[in-house]
Amino acid sequence: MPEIDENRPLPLREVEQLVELVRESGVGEIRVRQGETEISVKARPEVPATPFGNQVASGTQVVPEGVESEPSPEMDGLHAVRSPVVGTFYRAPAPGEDAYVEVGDTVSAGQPLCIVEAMKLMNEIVADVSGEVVEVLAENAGGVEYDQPLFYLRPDEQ
Amino acid sequence: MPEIDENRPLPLREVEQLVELVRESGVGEIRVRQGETEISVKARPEVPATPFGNQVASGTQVVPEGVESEPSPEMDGLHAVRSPVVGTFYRAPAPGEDAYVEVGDTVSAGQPLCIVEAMKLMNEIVADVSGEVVEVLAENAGGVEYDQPLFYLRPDEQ
Amino acid sequence: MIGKVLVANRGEIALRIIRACRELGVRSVAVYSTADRDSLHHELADESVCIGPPPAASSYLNVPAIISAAELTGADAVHPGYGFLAENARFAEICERVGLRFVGPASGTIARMGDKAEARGAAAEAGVPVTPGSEGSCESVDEVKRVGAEVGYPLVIKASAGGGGKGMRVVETEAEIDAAYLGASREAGANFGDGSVYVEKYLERLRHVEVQVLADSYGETVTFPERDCSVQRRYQKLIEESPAPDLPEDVREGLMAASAELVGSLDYEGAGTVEFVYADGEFYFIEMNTRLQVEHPVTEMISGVDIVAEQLKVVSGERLVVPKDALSPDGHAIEFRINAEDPLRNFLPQAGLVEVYNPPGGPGVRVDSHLYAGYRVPPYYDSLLAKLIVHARDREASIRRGLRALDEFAVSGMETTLPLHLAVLEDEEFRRGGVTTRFLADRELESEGGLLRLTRT
Amino acid sequence: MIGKVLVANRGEIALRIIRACRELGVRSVAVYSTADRDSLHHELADESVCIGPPPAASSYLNVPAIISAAELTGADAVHPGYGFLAENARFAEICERVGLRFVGPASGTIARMGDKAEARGAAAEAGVPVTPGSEGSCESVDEVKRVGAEVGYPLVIKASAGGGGKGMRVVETEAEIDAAYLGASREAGANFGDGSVYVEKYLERLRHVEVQVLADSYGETVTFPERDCSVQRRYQKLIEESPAPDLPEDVREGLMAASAELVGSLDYEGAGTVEFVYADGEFYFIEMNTRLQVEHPVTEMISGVDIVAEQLKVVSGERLVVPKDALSPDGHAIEFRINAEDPLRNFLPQAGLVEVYNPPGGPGVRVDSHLYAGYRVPPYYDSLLAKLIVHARDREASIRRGLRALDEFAVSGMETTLPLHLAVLEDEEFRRGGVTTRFLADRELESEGGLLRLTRT
Repeated sequence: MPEIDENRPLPLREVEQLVELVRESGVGEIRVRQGETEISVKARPEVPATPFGNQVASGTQVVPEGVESEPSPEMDGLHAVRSPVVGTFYRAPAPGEDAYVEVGDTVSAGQPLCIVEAMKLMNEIVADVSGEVVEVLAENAGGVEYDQPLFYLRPDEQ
Repeated sequence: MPEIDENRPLPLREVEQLVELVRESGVGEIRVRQGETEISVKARPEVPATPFGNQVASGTQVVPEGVESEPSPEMDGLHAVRSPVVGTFYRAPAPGEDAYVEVGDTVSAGQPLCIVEAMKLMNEIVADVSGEVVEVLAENAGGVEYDQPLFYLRPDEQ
Repeated sequence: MIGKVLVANRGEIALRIIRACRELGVRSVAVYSTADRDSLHHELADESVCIGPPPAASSYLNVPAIISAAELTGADAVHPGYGFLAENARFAEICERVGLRFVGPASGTIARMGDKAEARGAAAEAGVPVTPGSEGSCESVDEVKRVGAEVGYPLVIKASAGGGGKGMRVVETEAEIDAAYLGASREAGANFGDGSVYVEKYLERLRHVEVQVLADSYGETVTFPERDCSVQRRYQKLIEESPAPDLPEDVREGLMAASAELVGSLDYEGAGTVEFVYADGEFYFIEMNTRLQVEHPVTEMISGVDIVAEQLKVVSGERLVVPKDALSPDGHAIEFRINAEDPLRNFLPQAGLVEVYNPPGGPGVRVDSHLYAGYRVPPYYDSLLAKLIVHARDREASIRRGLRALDEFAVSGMETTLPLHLAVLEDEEFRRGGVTTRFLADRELESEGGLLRLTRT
Repeated sequence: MIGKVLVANRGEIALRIIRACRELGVRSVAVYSTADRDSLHHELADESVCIGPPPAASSYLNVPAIISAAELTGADAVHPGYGFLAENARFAEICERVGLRFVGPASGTIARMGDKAEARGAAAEAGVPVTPGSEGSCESVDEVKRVGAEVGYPLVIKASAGGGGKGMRVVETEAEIDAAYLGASREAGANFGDGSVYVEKYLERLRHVEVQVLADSYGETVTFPERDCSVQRRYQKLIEESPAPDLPEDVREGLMAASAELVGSLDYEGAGTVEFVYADGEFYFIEMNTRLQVEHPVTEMISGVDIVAEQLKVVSGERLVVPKDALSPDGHAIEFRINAEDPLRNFLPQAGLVEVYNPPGGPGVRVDSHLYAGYRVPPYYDSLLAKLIVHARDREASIRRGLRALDEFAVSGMETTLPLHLAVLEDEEFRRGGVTTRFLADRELESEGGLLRLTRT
């Protein structure tokens, strides 16, 4: 094996050129190898993700109470606490009482964050990590669906 | 392992030429390897080029008389003489006479190669370049469609 | 039964004919231009022949190439579809001469009904009401003025060989006649190679109604319940339905009887359509199309009769067998022409790659289309991408089914008339039924939150 | 009319219900599992709620989640489709309790007809012929032997709570009863949580025929012309048609009358199907499905009645309005279930990316499917990808239309039962009509030049 300069920068210019070529030409894939350098650029498979309906305004996808179904994914190291059931989201144990948590609070794993009521059953949702409450994503007394993010927590550094 | 000039730029010109060739020829993939250089260009997986029918055998695509509709593209510098009309292909001016040309003959531009008869009209097809007759692609007295290659010529060096 | 049919067309109608052939066990031959190498008609036919380069004049209108293809493949018959060579009497005559059965009436009938002035004469002779106007064509400005004095203004001057609004002028007063006559005659000459014109009283608020007919070679003729094709843009039909909404029963019977009379007088064979205008309780013959029409599925849906299959049976010399109950409408059907046109940019034709194609399904929905995801719409031919036909118990239910199906119809990669159709179905006057051919001209298209909406101007 | 319907299902049937809602102006709510985020039912409904992770037990069978979703979205009614919760009496009861209208009969009726032994009793009481066998369930081996002595062998032991061939044993002689009784009872217990079984005479060469019924809350019941669903594989229907080929008129009338009698005796509401076996000129009740069936479109095609729309009207308290002529078959219809299964590898279920999807179009073709190009078939649910239904003037024409449409049907990315259907349509015995439920079991599938072919074994 020859010695390779691991510190050599990636050939990004060439990659860009190949990307351009793939896009402009309409071909499906280009691979180039020269010595230790290998670049492969593939066109995106044409298949449409969710191409349907909604030429008529009535066909909008509504999650109950207009809560967003797919918020931006966990990033910046935030952790989402998601609803394990379909139901109504309550921030406090009972009407008139204080919310379990507020933005800025520090919570520990296992601490209750809210209730999701489903068929008269009160499901206490607990924090699955310790950390700071960064955002409350659902509306009090609003509907939430399965897997819907309810809170963003910033986990404690381990 | 030979020594490699890691600084040699990627062969983008050649890539471009191959891309062009893939697009024009309609082939699915071209791979070229030479020493340490390897280039592969794939056509975009046609959201199906021709995805249809033919679950039943009857749906075969038949060009009259079973002549191939899309023979391999011009390559190796060969030049295809194509039929400008739909009709019946005759290699000779009249039954019993000699064929206009045979494989191996040298023809000059403008020289008759065959007749394609359509609606009792005899269309003389002439060579559009000078060169050697390399292959006769259609069958005598068989049907040919528009644009069907009839002969491969190897053009004279200019 | 004939054994092999050459389909001298492309697009959805070629597919329609190939499907009918398959179901009858008749072999089909597709012809295609080099622009249509990836087309479904080429794929689904039993055999296919490339007949020329993209321009229609060199391929789908290329008579020698098509006749040669028929001879090479041993076809017994040629089905011309609509458009291209479908009403070309010379082509029909050549087919007759070379022993190919032409799916349609005799070339003489095509020629006779192709001359609009002569067709008016034939209708009048058969006792069918024609719009007041000239008898045959008008040879001079004076003749036009004489007709004007007789039937009153406004008048419309039309090309005898015409169609599609070409060589046509509306005149409001006698003073306008000189210029209009000259203009119409010149335009007719330029478009059809025949400058002769005729004159009719111009009816402003009218509906376009028409009667599908089928006739066999034994003199049997059937006439189907009328279609209403009043939703048009520049003389191009966009939506067709059957039966015509809100049409008095005696008018319906009158239309069917008049059509039977005319067709009976012609020694007709095959499918055809007798077109009328209807205004103020009266109907008048305007022309006859001696071929299959784009909107034939509307009639198929309410009658259960496969019109293309019947055409093939008739050309094979079989007798028509149409059950009596097929001749009174079963429910209501509406057809929407989905064109590759941008409704917001003056219906600019679109071409290019169809990225997504997912037609609607479910009950009462029929789609006739040559599209598939990955197909490239070539820029050379007409803009019809698909026909959506819905069928339900009554007009109200058909409209709701139409809305549902249009909404589901997924086509991406180019603009289409899908949103226009949704807008028409939301229009109150259309929903009431019985709109005139001015329906679209009287409205403006507005874009509102991604949807289109029609507003009366 | 109800205002909003929650559709407690997925796939093509969810789409079917959503389409009916749209056409009636009723809002629809889809529920979906996380495996169905890209599904069409989720896309096309007016609203949608994610109800759980992929396994059906946690999503489409998750009663609390579905009831919560209905409450959150303010739905008035729940349509269960078929499968999942469609015949779950407890679910229907919960709906009743929380004030949601369940699209189907009362929970008590579901429970009663869900017990196959009890259903036999109800049929016998209504004067409907049942297969000779036990009255109610058999509590012991001795009871089975007593029935055997009475009606003769072979016998079949079936699970009272059963379906789909589970908990079922055929016994040829008395000696086999002990083992079979134990096995059936254990299997029934394991599959349905209820080990009780009943016994019937085993009919070997039989056809499966069934009658679609619709009943409103005012006591009006209509019965439609019978469907024949004899082409089955391991008790799973593959092809259904209506009317049943070659069935004597008096048998047809008997089936419809018996079904009306049974349904009349039940205080029934909504859609249901009474299933019979037919052998040697006699028919016997086997069970009643108290729900919409997969094959309902076959009846829709020959009657023009939108059964799902009628279900929604009935649950809204409207009266059934079915025209008399809908009750005699208009032409012939056949349904093909296109499953994601590999016919050449023992019908191994397939999952994954649908690369190409282009359903057939043209006259007399209906497709009910949730597929689109780019859709991923999840591995968690049943394998039905699409239903192709063809309709034509008679059975012969339907078969030819079926061949044409199956041939055009383009699905790539996985193996499907499309080629199997083509093979069945080419089978001479099937073409003659009236095959028994052993049709497929008696044949071998062979691959020949890319096509499949059935050969009698």
